[in-house]
Amino acid sequence: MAVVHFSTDQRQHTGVAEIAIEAANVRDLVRQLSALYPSLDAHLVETSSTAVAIDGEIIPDPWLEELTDTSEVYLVRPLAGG
Amino acid sequence: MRYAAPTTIDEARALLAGDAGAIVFAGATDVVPQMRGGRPEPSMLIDLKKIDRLMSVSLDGDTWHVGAAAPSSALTANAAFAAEFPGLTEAAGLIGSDQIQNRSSLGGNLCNASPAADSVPALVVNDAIAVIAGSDGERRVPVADVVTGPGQTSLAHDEIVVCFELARPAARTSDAYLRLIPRTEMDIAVVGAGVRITLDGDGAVSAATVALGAVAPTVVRVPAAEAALVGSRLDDDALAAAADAASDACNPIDDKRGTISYRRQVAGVLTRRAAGIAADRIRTRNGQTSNEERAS
Amino acid sequence: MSRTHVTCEVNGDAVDFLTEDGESLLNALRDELGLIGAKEGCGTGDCGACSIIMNGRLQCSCLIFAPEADGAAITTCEGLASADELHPLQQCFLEGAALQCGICTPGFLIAAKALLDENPDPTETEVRYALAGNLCRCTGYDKIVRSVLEAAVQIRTPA
Amino acid sequence: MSTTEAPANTGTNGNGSSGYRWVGTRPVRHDGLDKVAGKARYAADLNLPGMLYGHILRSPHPHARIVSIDTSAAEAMPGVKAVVTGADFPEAPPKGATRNLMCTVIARDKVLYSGHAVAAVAASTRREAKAAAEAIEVTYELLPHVLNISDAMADDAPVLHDNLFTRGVEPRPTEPSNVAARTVYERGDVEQGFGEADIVIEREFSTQAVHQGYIEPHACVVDCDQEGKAVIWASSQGHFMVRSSTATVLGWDTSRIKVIPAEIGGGFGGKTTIYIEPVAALLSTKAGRPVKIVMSREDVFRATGPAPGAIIRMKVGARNDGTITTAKAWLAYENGAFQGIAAMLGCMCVVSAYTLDHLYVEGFDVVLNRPVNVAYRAPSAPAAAFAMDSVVDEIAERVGMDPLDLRIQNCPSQGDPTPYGPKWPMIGLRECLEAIRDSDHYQSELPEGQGRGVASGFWFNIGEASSATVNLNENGTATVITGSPDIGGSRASMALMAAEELGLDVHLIQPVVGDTEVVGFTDVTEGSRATFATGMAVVEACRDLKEQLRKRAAKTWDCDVEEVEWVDGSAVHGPGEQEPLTLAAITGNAKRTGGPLGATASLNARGAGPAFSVQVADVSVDQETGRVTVERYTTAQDAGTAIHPSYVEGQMQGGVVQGIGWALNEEYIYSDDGNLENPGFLDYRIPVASDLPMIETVIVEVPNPSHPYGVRGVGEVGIVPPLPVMANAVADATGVRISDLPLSPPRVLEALTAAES
Repeated sequence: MAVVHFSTDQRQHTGVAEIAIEAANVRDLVRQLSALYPSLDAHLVETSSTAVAIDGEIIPDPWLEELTDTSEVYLVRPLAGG
Repeated sequence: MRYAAPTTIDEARALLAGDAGAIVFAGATDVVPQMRGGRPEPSMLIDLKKIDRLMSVSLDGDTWHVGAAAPSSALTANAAFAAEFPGLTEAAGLIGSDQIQNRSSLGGNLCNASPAADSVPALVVNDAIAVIAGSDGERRVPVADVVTGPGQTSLAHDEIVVCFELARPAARTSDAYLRLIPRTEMDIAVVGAGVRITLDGDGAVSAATVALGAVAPTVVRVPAAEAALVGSRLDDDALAAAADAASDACNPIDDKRGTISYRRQVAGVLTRRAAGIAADRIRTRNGQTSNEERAS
Repeated sequence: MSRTHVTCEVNGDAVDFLTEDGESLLNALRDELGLIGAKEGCGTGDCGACSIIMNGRLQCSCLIFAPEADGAAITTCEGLASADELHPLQQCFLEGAALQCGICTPGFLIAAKALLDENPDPTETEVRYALAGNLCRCTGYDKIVRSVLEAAVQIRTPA
Repeated sequence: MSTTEAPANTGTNGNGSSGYRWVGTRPVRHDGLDKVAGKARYAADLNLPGMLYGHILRSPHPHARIVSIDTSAAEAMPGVKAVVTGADFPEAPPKGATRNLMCTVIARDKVLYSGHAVAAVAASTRREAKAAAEAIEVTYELLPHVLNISDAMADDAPVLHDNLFTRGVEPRPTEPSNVAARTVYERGDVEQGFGEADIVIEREFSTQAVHQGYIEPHACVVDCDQEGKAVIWASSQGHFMVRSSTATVLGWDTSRIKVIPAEIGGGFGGKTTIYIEPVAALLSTKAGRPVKIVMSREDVFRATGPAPGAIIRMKVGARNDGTITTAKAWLAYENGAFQGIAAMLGCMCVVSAYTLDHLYVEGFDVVLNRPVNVAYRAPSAPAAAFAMDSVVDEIAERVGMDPLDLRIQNCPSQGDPTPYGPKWPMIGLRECLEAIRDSDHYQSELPEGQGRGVASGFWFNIGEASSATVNLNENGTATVITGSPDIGGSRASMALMAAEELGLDVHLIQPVVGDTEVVGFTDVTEGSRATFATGMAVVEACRDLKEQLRKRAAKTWDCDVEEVEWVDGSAVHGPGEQEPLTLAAITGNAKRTGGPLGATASLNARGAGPAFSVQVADVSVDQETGRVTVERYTTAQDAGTAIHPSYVEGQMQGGVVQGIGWALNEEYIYSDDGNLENPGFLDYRIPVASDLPMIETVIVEVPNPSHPYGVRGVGEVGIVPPLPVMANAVADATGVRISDLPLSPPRVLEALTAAES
């Protein structure tokens, strides 16, 4: 199962630091998280945390990004660079 | 806005007299940035570079005449002039890039009346005289008396600085000019210090002039520093006293380029260093002379 | 604003144009003559991107009023190459990767030409000071300085 | 070129060991000739028949309500064809990124910084446009303003946006403030960590806002027709970004807009957004004529950029053996007039070059009455590195270790956790540290009277979306069309990768930057992504083409495609019964085997691969005036694989020199009344040629496994280490540690004087 790690402010909505979830892709994962933590969605929108870091890589548009049993997931803001 | 390029001083003066909104220029290295920065557009731009006398650099007897509109590069390229006024030549050669030095002039540097003008302290220590053409003919004014405040001069609207007169330096005399800028080039002086020294046959200072730029509304001549140097052999105590006197003579402001305390401190440092350079130049020159004498 | 008819020589060609009196030579070159090599980076003589050689002297064309050019001989970046051969500076800039965005390149080439015309064998320090009036924000100047030094060698010792 | 006495650039660029034929070579760039001949067309170089000149009127006040704008006098002036104000633009949403963009392009009810665009005029000449713009009468109701972080965070500070409530704070604030967001990253227990540490060092640092300083001011020409179509010629870091942003600001459908990329005269992040295109588009629509807007240098400084200033408090704990265990950081970054993510990025970067057991990083994004931040090369990382690597140097001093050895001892590698959570992929930090340690520079004795400083720097790098089309021409040449503007030699990189794939001479490949209607969507060039991501699209298209070429050869030979291999630019018959067919032979025969050959690839590039750089400098300091001179400088950077080593070195050197400028002399100086006092290159002091030595480079190549050639972006990270490198070198030279940038002569002398007394 993929493990989702929550940041300090996200924990205020999840109550836990991490959770293991069986999900095929990020869309599926986010759907399950929304069901588990109803206030998390609004928080993610509010903080523009629309990107996901999977196994160390920050992916700006991760909707269909596949997850594996060993995936390590963080919900983050997309980056900007120069 | 009209452009005019008179070929005589009288013609230029007549144009000026006939148009209260007219200005004269040589390199326009200050005029153009000021116009972009919001300075009201003049009604006429009078280009002085077509007037031969304003463009020439010549030695007439014991007096050098430096045309007010001659570009800085005309000085730096003039080996005879540079040998006699290395400090003034350096000052002219510090004004901006090569591109700027091919346009900037001593007359423009003076009449722009910036407290930070590099060539003004160097002109002042050499007792330069500004020759000014006006309605009553020409008058001769010490350079130090031309600028009355930031952006202000004692010139009437229809007066034009024609040239600078510089007496050839006495024996065993040299000058130096140093400035502090954050970069190596392209900046406006945070502090500038000009020094001219005369050494007697024994190596003691028989005459000295010291002038500072960018530390007061106008160039500052520092008699106390001069007094500290005269009679000395430029020993550490004398140099330190001159430096302190220079620092004390400052009346600077805090601005984007430097602070009051920084300007004071560095004015002393540069005065001391410039005095040392001027003295070294005399010693080296005399050393070279004697070497040449030996060779011949 | 008054307009002046200016006749001059640019890159060896006799040209003439009509200009507003307060217009910069830079704008006249670009807009009236279509010579876009000289660029405006600042308009105040601080960046050198508009460098030209007028009557043998390296200058910022943004500081020159266009009527001043009457009777003058002007070289711009466009005048460096011949029909079939680049100037050694241009060739060395290409081979030495001395340009990234390229906006400052025409100004650097002109300033470097002015230097080498006067001093065919400059030291690195002399090159750096001669080019201090030209700003480049991309390269850190390293490859520009190297390329000018290499061009100096090539000009001194033609193949 | 080995004619100079300056140290040569060394590197490990891959040509020899990699086995590549083209990748790693240094051909003359394809767009080079136009650029040295003065023929390359930047946006300001374009003139169209009937074109008007636009001029934008800007606020002289840092914070004011716009009471009224009277354009009647301006409209009546000679040559004036159109006037626009904020009222001519669609209403902006109440908050969010779209509002920020719309209100940056033109102010609505309030101006939020001196230089904020208020109105614009199009007229027949520049002079007429400027005169008319100045004749627009704007009535302002002045509001109190804030210019620095401390003032903006104060309880009684004037508030810029009455609907801005700090996020990241629970419970959510009920009063608006200038603190847009709070970001926290934590791991372990810092109090425990400090308790167990042998050494704890706590310092506060500050850096000033700086500008990207590209030499080309923003420029565009926009031609709108009567059917509502707009063609925009713009100098930008991404013309698809210009299209979408212009459409957003104007409320237009993107299909109305075509953007043609002009050459770009430097960006460094500063041209990843727009300022003038929608204004020109509206003026052009009103006037029915093309409109050109070129910013003045003064406007560039007053109204674009900058990179933010920051205040950073660091507390770091270490053991006597040099192991850094714990860090607590408090970071506040200027955001400019609208909220951004500067502090968040700073939080992610601040301790990235170190492994730590205990970590608490807290960041604050602060709005104030300055122009809104735009990215500048590795945004936020330089200030963060300045703080951390200054403290790390002090730790090395305290424990008596070589500063590079200490960094090597504490450096993360693959699998270690990043400060923001996820684990590091394969990274080349250790290799960069070792490269500097082993460099001729670091091994050389430090000249008398000088100081030496080292530091490391991190930046993420970004992938994003790219497209490429590769067409094979009938004569056996190829055209490579991408959507990434060529800022610093990327055309050459694209051509080199295509040459390698196809086995074609790089000079037979014509790289083209296509407009928004000829190539697929491509994200803005940021995050060091062009050679990585767009290069990946080029490679993918070329691989598609190679398949097609094999099939054509099979058709020609009437054999099974499995029997055909592509070797060195030719189809080779595996069983050996046929003479190889060159690419030119196949394309020349293409109509008979199925038609022209071309391929397109569009992708989301994954695996950009973090970038690290380690640098060393020797400096001398004039103890009486505080002037710092850089005597020698060497930079090592992990490029993954250097496609065109000369332009990799160029990115490294350029980044270093920008960082040196930031460290030594560059800064925004505001007057108390909120106006920028140094909006020009005279007093905004970017380094000049005579300020610098050669910048020696060591290209480290730890191939990025996510890219077909191992490319890692090289554009940004070079700017990160110079800030701490300079501070550490000055400290070594003088014995005095300065924690506020820039290290300008007055500041250095003040610190030296204070240390003496």
